[in-house]
Amino acid sequence: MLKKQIPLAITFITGVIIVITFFIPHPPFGRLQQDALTWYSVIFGFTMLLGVDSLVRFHYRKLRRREKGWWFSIIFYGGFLLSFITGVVSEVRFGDAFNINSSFMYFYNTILIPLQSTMFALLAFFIASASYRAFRARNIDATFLLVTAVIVMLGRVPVGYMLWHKLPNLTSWILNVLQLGPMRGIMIGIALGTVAMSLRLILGIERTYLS
Amino acid sequence: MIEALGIWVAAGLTLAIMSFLYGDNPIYKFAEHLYVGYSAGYWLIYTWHFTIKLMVIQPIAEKQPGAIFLVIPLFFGVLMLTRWFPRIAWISRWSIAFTVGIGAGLTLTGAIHGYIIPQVKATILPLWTGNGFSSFNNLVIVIGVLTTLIYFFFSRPHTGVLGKTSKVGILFIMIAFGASFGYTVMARISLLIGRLDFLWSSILKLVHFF
Amino acid sequence: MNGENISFWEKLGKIDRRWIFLIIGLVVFIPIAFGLRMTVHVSPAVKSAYDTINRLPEGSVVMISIDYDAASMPELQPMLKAILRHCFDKNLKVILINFWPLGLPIGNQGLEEVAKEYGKVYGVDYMNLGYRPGDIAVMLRMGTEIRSVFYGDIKGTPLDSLPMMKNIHNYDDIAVVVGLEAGSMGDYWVQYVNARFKQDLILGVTAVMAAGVYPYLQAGQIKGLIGGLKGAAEYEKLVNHPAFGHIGMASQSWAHVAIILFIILGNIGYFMERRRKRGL
Amino acid sequence: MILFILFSTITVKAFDTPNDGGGSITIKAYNVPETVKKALVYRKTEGDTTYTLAGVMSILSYRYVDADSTIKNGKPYYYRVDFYFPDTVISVVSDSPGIAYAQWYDKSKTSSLIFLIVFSTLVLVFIQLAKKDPEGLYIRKIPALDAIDEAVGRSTELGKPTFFVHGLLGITDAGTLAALTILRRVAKKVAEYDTPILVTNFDPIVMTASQETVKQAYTEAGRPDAYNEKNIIYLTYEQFGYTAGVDGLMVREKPGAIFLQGYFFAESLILAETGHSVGAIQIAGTTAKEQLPFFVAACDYVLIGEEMLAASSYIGREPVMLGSVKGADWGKAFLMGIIGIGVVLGTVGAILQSAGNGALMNVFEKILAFF
Repeated sequence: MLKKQIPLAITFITGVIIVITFFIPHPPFGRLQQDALTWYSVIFGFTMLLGVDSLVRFHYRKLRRREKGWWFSIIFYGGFLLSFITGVVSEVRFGDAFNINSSFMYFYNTILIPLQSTMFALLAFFIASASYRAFRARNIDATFLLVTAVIVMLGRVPVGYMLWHKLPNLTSWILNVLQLGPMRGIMIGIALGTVAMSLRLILGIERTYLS
Repeated sequence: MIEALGIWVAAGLTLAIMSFLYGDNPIYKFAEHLYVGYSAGYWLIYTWHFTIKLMVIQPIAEKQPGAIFLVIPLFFGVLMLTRWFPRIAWISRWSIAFTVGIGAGLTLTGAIHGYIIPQVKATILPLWTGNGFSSFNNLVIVIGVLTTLIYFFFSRPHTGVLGKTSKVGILFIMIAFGASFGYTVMARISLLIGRLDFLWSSILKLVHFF
Repeated sequence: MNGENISFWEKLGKIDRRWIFLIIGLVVFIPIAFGLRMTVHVSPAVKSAYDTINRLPEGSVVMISIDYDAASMPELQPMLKAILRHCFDKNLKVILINFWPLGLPIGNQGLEEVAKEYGKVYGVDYMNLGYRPGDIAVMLRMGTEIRSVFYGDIKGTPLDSLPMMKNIHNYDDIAVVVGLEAGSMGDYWVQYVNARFKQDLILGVTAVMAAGVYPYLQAGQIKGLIGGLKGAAEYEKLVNHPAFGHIGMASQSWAHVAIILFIILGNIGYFMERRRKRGL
Repeated sequence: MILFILFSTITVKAFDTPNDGGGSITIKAYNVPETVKKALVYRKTEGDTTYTLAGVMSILSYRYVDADSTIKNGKPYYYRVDFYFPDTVISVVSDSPGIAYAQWYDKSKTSSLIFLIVFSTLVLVFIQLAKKDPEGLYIRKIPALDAIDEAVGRSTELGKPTFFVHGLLGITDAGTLAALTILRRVAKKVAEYDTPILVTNFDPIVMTASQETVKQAYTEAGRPDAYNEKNIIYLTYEQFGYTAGVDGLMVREKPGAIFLQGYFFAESLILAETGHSVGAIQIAGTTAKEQLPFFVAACDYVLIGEEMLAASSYIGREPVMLGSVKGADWGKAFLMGIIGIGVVLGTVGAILQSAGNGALMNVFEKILAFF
């Protein structure tokens, strides 16, 4: 059937071509993997319109139905139009909205940077509350987690050195040796799982969004 | 004046986001909606400039070699937009299938060549290096990798020897998580230091301004 | 559950997390507001970075690469400022270059701020090349001629109309490159520019990246390594201008101690509760 | 005279750069004295009377890869390298011209090809075996996946919505695809219990795939009419903007169950802590190894790395899928075997070498170099 078989065929053909050309440096195949990434970005560019459309409608609905907190949707539109309009104007004026003198970049600096950095900085608080709540020696697994975290935390600041001058050395041994094995094991596992999953997708066994 | 206004806005937004720590409130809601709205518009412009303009329009306008192949993503990109028309929306699955195909192909080769081969190679370590301590370290690394991999065995019950080794594996995993957690604390605190310093110096500047 | 049986410790175990937020906020904020400082011990990796720049004769050119954006600013901006102070103090010439387009305004702001402190003149003592896409390709092409990639500076002024750029063409004319890194550009500086052009290199990186970059220092591929806020504080100490890094280290240490105390208190509460439950 | 002999031992070879798509010639110098300060490479081809500067040769590896855009395949190029000594400059010409070709097979990727063949064969063989004999298949318990039904159920009892929060990578990431499989299971349960769901997306392509997935799940549950595309929303393609938006939705809608699935970055902990504060059961899953510790600390259940990628087989329990998991396990055993043999070989080699016999160590190093 058109609705199911064609997508499966497209995934199969695309996947197989990309895998095979990985081993062929001869043009035009050698660049195919890079080109495929560009193609992906282009499709992404188009889909961005669908995404923004969904978001704009989400807030439009809230406004129209006067849902609770509807007037915040006006703020949403204000922010959206501010970046969109200054972006278009700067793109026309400088030929590049990302020119350092553009109004687009001015608002990037005054609005986006503080919002971004503050949101990121909230992590300092959450990392504290999470350690307080979760780092309890409930069982042997949790104790290992807790003890390693505390050692590494102390070993990275001057206070740790004052407590025990070998603590920084122990910390670097944990980081360079002890945790290396499991991290590598997790990574190899993920890579193997990825390969198996990609094979299932290419072969059409895994078809979450199709059938 | 413009500069002072900029500082006011930036400091105000910083406080607005921080107010979330106390709980949801109208000031946070304001900042959140502004953030989502502004950044959605920002990324639209970003995509236009760096993807559509630099990756599509420019190569075609300059008649770069291979620009003709851009027809392929343009075709699938337009098909994606069929989602706006419910009756033919199913065609957009072709585009999804195409991106999934690209993804599967790239991750398959990438995972093997970029992860599995180099990581396995790095784990093949001699357990005798002529130095007791570094020999011991190599042993710890090899055991860590193998027991962790055992933990990720799915098709057999974790009983007997398999069960015991996978228990060792999970302990190694917990150590790795603890180390990673503790290691990240420093960087996260640095971020807060940066933000509070900005806030404090803005306040000082504004006090000075008046 | 009987309310009277809940001891002080157990209440502590279930404390509203906003108290934790408040304490972390205060512990970080107080050193900043009162300018409290922590004594900083200079590590060999940072000393070596400092010495590399300190040995340069007056008029030498230092290129600083801004490879970060707002997210890593708290860690890398203090490094930028400390290094700029060192360069201007020694009358070295500075060229700024960017490989992260969004780091452009951040780097420029730091440069102008410190240049003003020392009364330096744009185009004579320092300049900013701006950003060109192409990463590795840009790095490699600068090996033959900077003008083959950068036709003008950040404002579009032709390079030849800036007095200091007259005799600067490629890496041969640059004494040291300092890469301030939040991502993979540092690896490229080492693998391409150091390996191919034997360019002297110093890297300043975020705390999370420091362990990964350390092997370059051991292998002699970089002359010095400044890691995280702590590294910035050490550099500040060396240039005798204790600033943000020093204050930051006090906040940092206190915050770590506070978090560890929380963990200990949480565990005491947990064990008290368990003991009571067993007792019942 | 002695100096001349010393310098004349420098030789320069130009040859086609191996394993590439053509248009590139490698120039390598041998027996270069350490006193060389700088080495410049010059190029000349048929019809040129003089050499032109091609680039600077690394004086660590004494190698230069000339990939100038003017180089054509099959045409001879002559090279001269000028070696700068503290007091003099010595020019050496390559003994034969270099000719660039494009190769049809990249030999440096042979180890990857072998592994790809072994692994695919194992997976395919076990899929076939599973089709023939679906009885003997087993998959170990993954508590986080068992908890899905419980979480959606509890959310329904409390009369609260269920949230599904996608990670930050696109559909080219295996973790995102695994998240879609989990979403399908969650959506099916939600449809059965007739409880509200909200799916937030960072990536618009993932949004379209999520819409298709949820639609399919509702159809499967026999309630296609209840599907509403508006519940699967895109927020913004800005890391912390997305975080701020999702946090806001969490504190206002107060979901009873939250699924954080996909590839996350630093925002992982902000999301998980906010989710915890509204009292939701949280089931996280990610292949981002740096973020796993935070999910482990803040969530009720976590799918660790590969567990997430096995989710589709675990949930579906179809023989074909379980067969592929078994095949992948054998692939894992194969790798562990290689590591084991390699380690033994290296250890014995190292011990023999310290006893004066380096033959085995040579074999070991050759094997490593092949990888």
